[in-house]
Amino acid sequence: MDLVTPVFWVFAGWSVVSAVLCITRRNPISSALWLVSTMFALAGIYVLLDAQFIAAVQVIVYAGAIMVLFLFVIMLLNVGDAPREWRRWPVGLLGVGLAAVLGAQLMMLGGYGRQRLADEFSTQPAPVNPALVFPEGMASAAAVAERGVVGAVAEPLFTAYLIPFEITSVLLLTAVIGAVVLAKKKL
Amino acid sequence: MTSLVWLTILFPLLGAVINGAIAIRRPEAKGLVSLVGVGALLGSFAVAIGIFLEVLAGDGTATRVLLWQWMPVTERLSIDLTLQVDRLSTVMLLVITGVGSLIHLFSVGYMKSDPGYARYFAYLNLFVAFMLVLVLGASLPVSFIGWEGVGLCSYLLIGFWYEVDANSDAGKKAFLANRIGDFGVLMAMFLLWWHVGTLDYDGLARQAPEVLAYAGAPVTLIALLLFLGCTGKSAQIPLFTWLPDAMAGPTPVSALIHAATMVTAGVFLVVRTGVIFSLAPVAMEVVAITGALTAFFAATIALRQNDIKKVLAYSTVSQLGYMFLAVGTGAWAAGIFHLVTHAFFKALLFLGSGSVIHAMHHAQHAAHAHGDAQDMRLMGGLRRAMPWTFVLMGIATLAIAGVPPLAGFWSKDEILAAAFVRGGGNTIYLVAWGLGLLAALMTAFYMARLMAMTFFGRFRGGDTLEPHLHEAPAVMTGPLVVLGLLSIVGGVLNLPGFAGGSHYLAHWLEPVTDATLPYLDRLEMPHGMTELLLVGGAITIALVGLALGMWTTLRRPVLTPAATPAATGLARVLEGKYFIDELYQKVFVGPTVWFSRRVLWQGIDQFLVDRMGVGGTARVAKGLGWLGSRLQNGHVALYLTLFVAGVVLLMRAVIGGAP
Amino acid sequence: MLIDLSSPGGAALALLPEIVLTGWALVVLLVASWRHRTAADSRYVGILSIVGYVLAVMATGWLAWVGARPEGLPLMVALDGFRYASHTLLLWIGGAVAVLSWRWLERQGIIAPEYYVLLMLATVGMMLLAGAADMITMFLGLELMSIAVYVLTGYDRTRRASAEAGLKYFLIGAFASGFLLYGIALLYGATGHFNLVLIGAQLSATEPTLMAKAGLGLLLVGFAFKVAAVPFHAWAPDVYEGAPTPVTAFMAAGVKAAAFFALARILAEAFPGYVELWRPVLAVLAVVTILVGNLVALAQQSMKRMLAYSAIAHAGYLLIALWAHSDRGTAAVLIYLHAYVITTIAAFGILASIERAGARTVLISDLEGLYAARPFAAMGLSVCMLSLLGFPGTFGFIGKWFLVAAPLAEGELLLPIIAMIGSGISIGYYLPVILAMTLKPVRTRSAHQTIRFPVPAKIAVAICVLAILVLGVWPNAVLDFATQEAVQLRRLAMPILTR
Amino acid sequence: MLLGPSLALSAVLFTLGVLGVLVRRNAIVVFMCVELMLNAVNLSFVALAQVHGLGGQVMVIFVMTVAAAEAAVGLAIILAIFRHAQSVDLRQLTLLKG
Repeated sequence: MDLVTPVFWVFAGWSVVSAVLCITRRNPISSALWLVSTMFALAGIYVLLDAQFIAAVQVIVYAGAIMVLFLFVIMLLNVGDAPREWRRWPVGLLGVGLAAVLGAQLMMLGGYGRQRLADEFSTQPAPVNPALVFPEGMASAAAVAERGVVGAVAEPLFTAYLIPFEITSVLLLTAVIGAVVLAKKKL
Repeated sequence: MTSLVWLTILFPLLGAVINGAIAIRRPEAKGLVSLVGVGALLGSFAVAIGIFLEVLAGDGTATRVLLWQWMPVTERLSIDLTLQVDRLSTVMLLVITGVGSLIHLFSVGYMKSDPGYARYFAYLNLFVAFMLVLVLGASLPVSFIGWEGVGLCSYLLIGFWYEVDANSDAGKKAFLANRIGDFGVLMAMFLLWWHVGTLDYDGLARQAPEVLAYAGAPVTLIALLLFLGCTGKSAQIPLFTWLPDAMAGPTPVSALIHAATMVTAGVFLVVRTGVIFSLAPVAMEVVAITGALTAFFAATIALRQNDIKKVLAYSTVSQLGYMFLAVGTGAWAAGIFHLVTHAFFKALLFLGSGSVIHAMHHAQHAAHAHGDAQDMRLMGGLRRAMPWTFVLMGIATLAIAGVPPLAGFWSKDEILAAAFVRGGGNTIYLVAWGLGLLAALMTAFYMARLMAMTFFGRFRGGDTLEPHLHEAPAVMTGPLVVLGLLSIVGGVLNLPGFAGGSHYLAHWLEPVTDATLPYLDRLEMPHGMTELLLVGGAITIALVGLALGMWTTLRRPVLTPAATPAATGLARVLEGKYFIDELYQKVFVGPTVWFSRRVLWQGIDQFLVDRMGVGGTARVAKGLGWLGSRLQNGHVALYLTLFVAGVVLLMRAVIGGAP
Repeated sequence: MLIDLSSPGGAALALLPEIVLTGWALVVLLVASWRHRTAADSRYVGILSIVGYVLAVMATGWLAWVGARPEGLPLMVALDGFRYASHTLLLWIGGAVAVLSWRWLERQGIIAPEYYVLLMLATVGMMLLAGAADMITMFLGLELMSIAVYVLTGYDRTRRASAEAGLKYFLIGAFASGFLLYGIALLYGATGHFNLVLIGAQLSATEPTLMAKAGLGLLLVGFAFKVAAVPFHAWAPDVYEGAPTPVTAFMAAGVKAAAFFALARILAEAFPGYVELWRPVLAVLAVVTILVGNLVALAQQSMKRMLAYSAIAHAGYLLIALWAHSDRGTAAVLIYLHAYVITTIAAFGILASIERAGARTVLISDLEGLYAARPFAAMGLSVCMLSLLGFPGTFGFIGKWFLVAAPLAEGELLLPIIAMIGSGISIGYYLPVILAMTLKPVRTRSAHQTIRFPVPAKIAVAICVLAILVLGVWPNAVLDFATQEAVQLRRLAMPILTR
Repeated sequence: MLLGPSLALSAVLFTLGVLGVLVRRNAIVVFMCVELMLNAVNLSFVALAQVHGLGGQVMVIFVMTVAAAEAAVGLAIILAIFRHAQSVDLRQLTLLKG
């Protein structure tokens, strides 16, 4: 019996409920905590989707580090419940309507299964050797089986994606400089 | 010499740069400014004469002087900065540099006490440079540089006395009207590029007939778009309203830009692209009838103006109408002929009026009086104080009215004869001819009225002013004399057969205009009796108009603006005697003037064009802009909502089928 | 010279300009961290940073000179004339903004030399965005640029307007990159690739699929935001007004140019098979953007806001050239961006010199009588306005000409007409600026007495103004380069796509 | 495999993030909703990586890095505006308009 599907739906329900609570709670701290909850649910789904390393990083970096930063700032600013947190009705209603339409458009993607994707995929001979691009064509599960949980991601990260990897270091440096410049009390 | 044609542009350009520098650093160095400003023009004129002599000796083939590659668009189409010296551009070159030199010289006296002297000459020189680019350009885009440039200079010079807000508004209006026209020219250029694949005048003349079907929709559209540009630049219906307003600038500017050169650029362009027009008979009819209507209605408006420069402004619009009537009938040479003679006598009229205004202004200044120096109701009897000006303006008046043997007679007669001949096969041209004839009558009338109000009768500006009225200095009357001579003898350029000439200008221009012959029936000018009848009729009309104008104006005292209209019993009785006059007034002049004033001027020009058209569009646009600005209320929520609405619509367009 | 991009050495060579600039930025950061207390320190760091741009331009020039081309498929970064052309322009923008900021910052009381470091890193981001051959590199470049520019926008912390502008830009920017990222994910799903050429190959081989279409749409949203196309434009006027003026120049010129370079590359390399899908979208965006940008600009009183809306309108014109989807269109984008960028930098440079410390934003009426007091500044600004207007004889006219010619060559008439109508409306707001400067008297005696125009900024602006005029009548070098060298997007991608 | 359900869940979460951005007034909460959107996209990447290989997972790592960088800068900007306005209510930040 396949256990993955029911577990997936449990996590999916958890994440959606948490997300709804995140955007409806008036207290920013509650919102932040519900967002953390959503991230945990997503981490669970990642495990089901053969992305164990990503799941770990999601918990450690995203839910752990980034959201703590959020909580920290919320506490620092000490902004409590807003007396009227919701946008005024006309704008708010318009927002709900627009989001609903957008959601309906994006939901059409839910009709994709493995078969449909494969059907739509061109079976023409690849124009160049894929190995030149990155060692893909190897699906997540196979890669994990061959190189282990960490190695599966690390391999491409440090070979094919070396340039973007280096760019992220510059990106983080920029963010640090920017945050320091902006947040310092006195320059 | 021909290869040095770029010198004619370089001199004024350098003059503009140097004078501009002087305007910034040492605006008080007026002697130097005059030297540079006038010298640049004289230099250009000298080169122009050299070129003219060379072209005179040549066989009429065009010389193209490549300066450098400008826009190598594709292998097929490369737009170069090339100047074209042929017989047409030589004529324009001579007129612009010649009349330009005289007007520059006149300005030395006229603008002497103006604080913006150096700036004025810088603009004026720049204008000449752009004007020369316009006429010398060998392709539409090169001419377009000049086309836009003269518009800019004109706008700067109209708003030259910027202390008055109305002036800068007039400048803005001129720029706007011009830009509406420029839209037409640009569109025409792109369409030509699209259809024909070249924008060289040479290439167009050769390739356009092969590509564009005779009387087809594309060529008609292109010609009409080009003509839209011409109506903007040359102040024709419906874009004529800016020109009278443009008189806010200094008078020599009016003479140079708004009478002699820039406003004739439209006529020049039609002749230059004559092949295109000749391929589109409908467009030709539109040009002719628009010209005739403009000639007629501008003349009716001029009948009742009291501002001396406004009369001349409407008169210019009217005369430009004649030129378009000429080119619309395919009488290219006649159009250019009238352009040249008009440059002479209208420049003379404007400079003469400038001299009058100058005198009035100085007299008011000396007598510490205030008043409108341009209102003819405050003038009168000036012939005693200003004999030179009086005689010279008289010559110009006879010339514009069409009294032989002065220059204007020959050119106007040529145009009307051409329209009459075309009218034989096409009623539209006959209507145009009739309108032209009536306009000729009114031209004589309002010019006589202008002369009478200004120079005859007694002085109405007040006794304190009268002793201070003086003739202008020699530096101003000198150019007037030259222009006066040209106005008298200018007709020899293109004397018809019966007067002993041989249509010299028409033959001279043949290398340029012959390309249109296959698509345009050759105009068989009338001979013998018909010709003499036409000529006789024209002379009669001119003389009658002049006499009527003099008579109706001088018959009773001109009322100053302050004086209350006298309507006592005796006056009424006396007026009853002038039954014919009244009839004329009531039946003919009255309704026409009423129509032109109420409907055309106040209704169409001021209300429709100004308020609804130019002003209205501007206001609607501003209103929409204001609305958009209000939407920008600073709320991120609104911005984000707008954003997501955009996303939804965009996704709907891309995915399709989805909600 | 063929470069093997799959080897680390080859990648380093291909990224030489970025690496040089990043390395120099680190050097400058070190210096800035030791010397960041006085105005003199700030000036010193500013001069030092300009050296970095010069070095990076030299590196780009070297790559172009040796004719570096990828061995096989361009991985991560493109190696073609288009990239070198865009890099030169972007580096030039970065350098010019550094020059304009020099002394301006100190005058406004902003003494934090990290500014120049962020400027350099933002330039690196722009270069990566414009030169990326891969969605990942492109996304990271975009984020690098954005994050640096968020900070720069809010850099003048003493003014609330600057902080508010930073926040608005940040929130809407992060929101937009969410959409962009979603688009990348869907394209990845539809094709299995991040590489632009491979995506193009895969998409050309199949009928348009839902996932790819949705991906294209979301990607377009992300870029429409960056180029400030209506209706994704609403942030631009507020942010342009609030940001420090040199940063506004950087955004109006650099961010917009980089985004357009990237969009041109994406549409040419990844979506040639989807032309029928994105063309109408671009057409509608262009029309709406031109009309809204020009009309709302009419109602503006503040120079910065007016230029912001004018920048929106210019994005609309550029979309028309992209619509053409031809070599001529790509050349038009290059030429028009050059014209627009040079003009924008000059205009904001002059504007920055007019601003006083702590004063409100410069209104158009504040410029009255500038000609009498500061003739050269007034003439320079007039030339800029005329160039933006597309007046013949200025570089702007050449740009507009090519822009309008590109869709015309494809047989499209409506878009050029809309562009010209928009350009006609724009007289209504460019002209009053010239009018105010030249034809109106000075309002008060003290007006224009506080203008401070440092010599380097003066030189930079003078070069720009001269370039506008000279290139207006003699643009051959630029045109040749754009039409022959730089239009290599399709030429390099096509052989791979059609195989 | 669960490709379709994952993509659908991703769409739902993304929409919820958009909705949150549209209706909330607190700048920090709005930013958190943006983070929710990024998380939703990450789910898509991971789901698609099952089919296409590990590129998608690598991209998730990059997205997390970007999110971290954005968080650092964004929160610093929010701090800066709080110093001026004593509030992070977006409705009160309308100094720039027109």
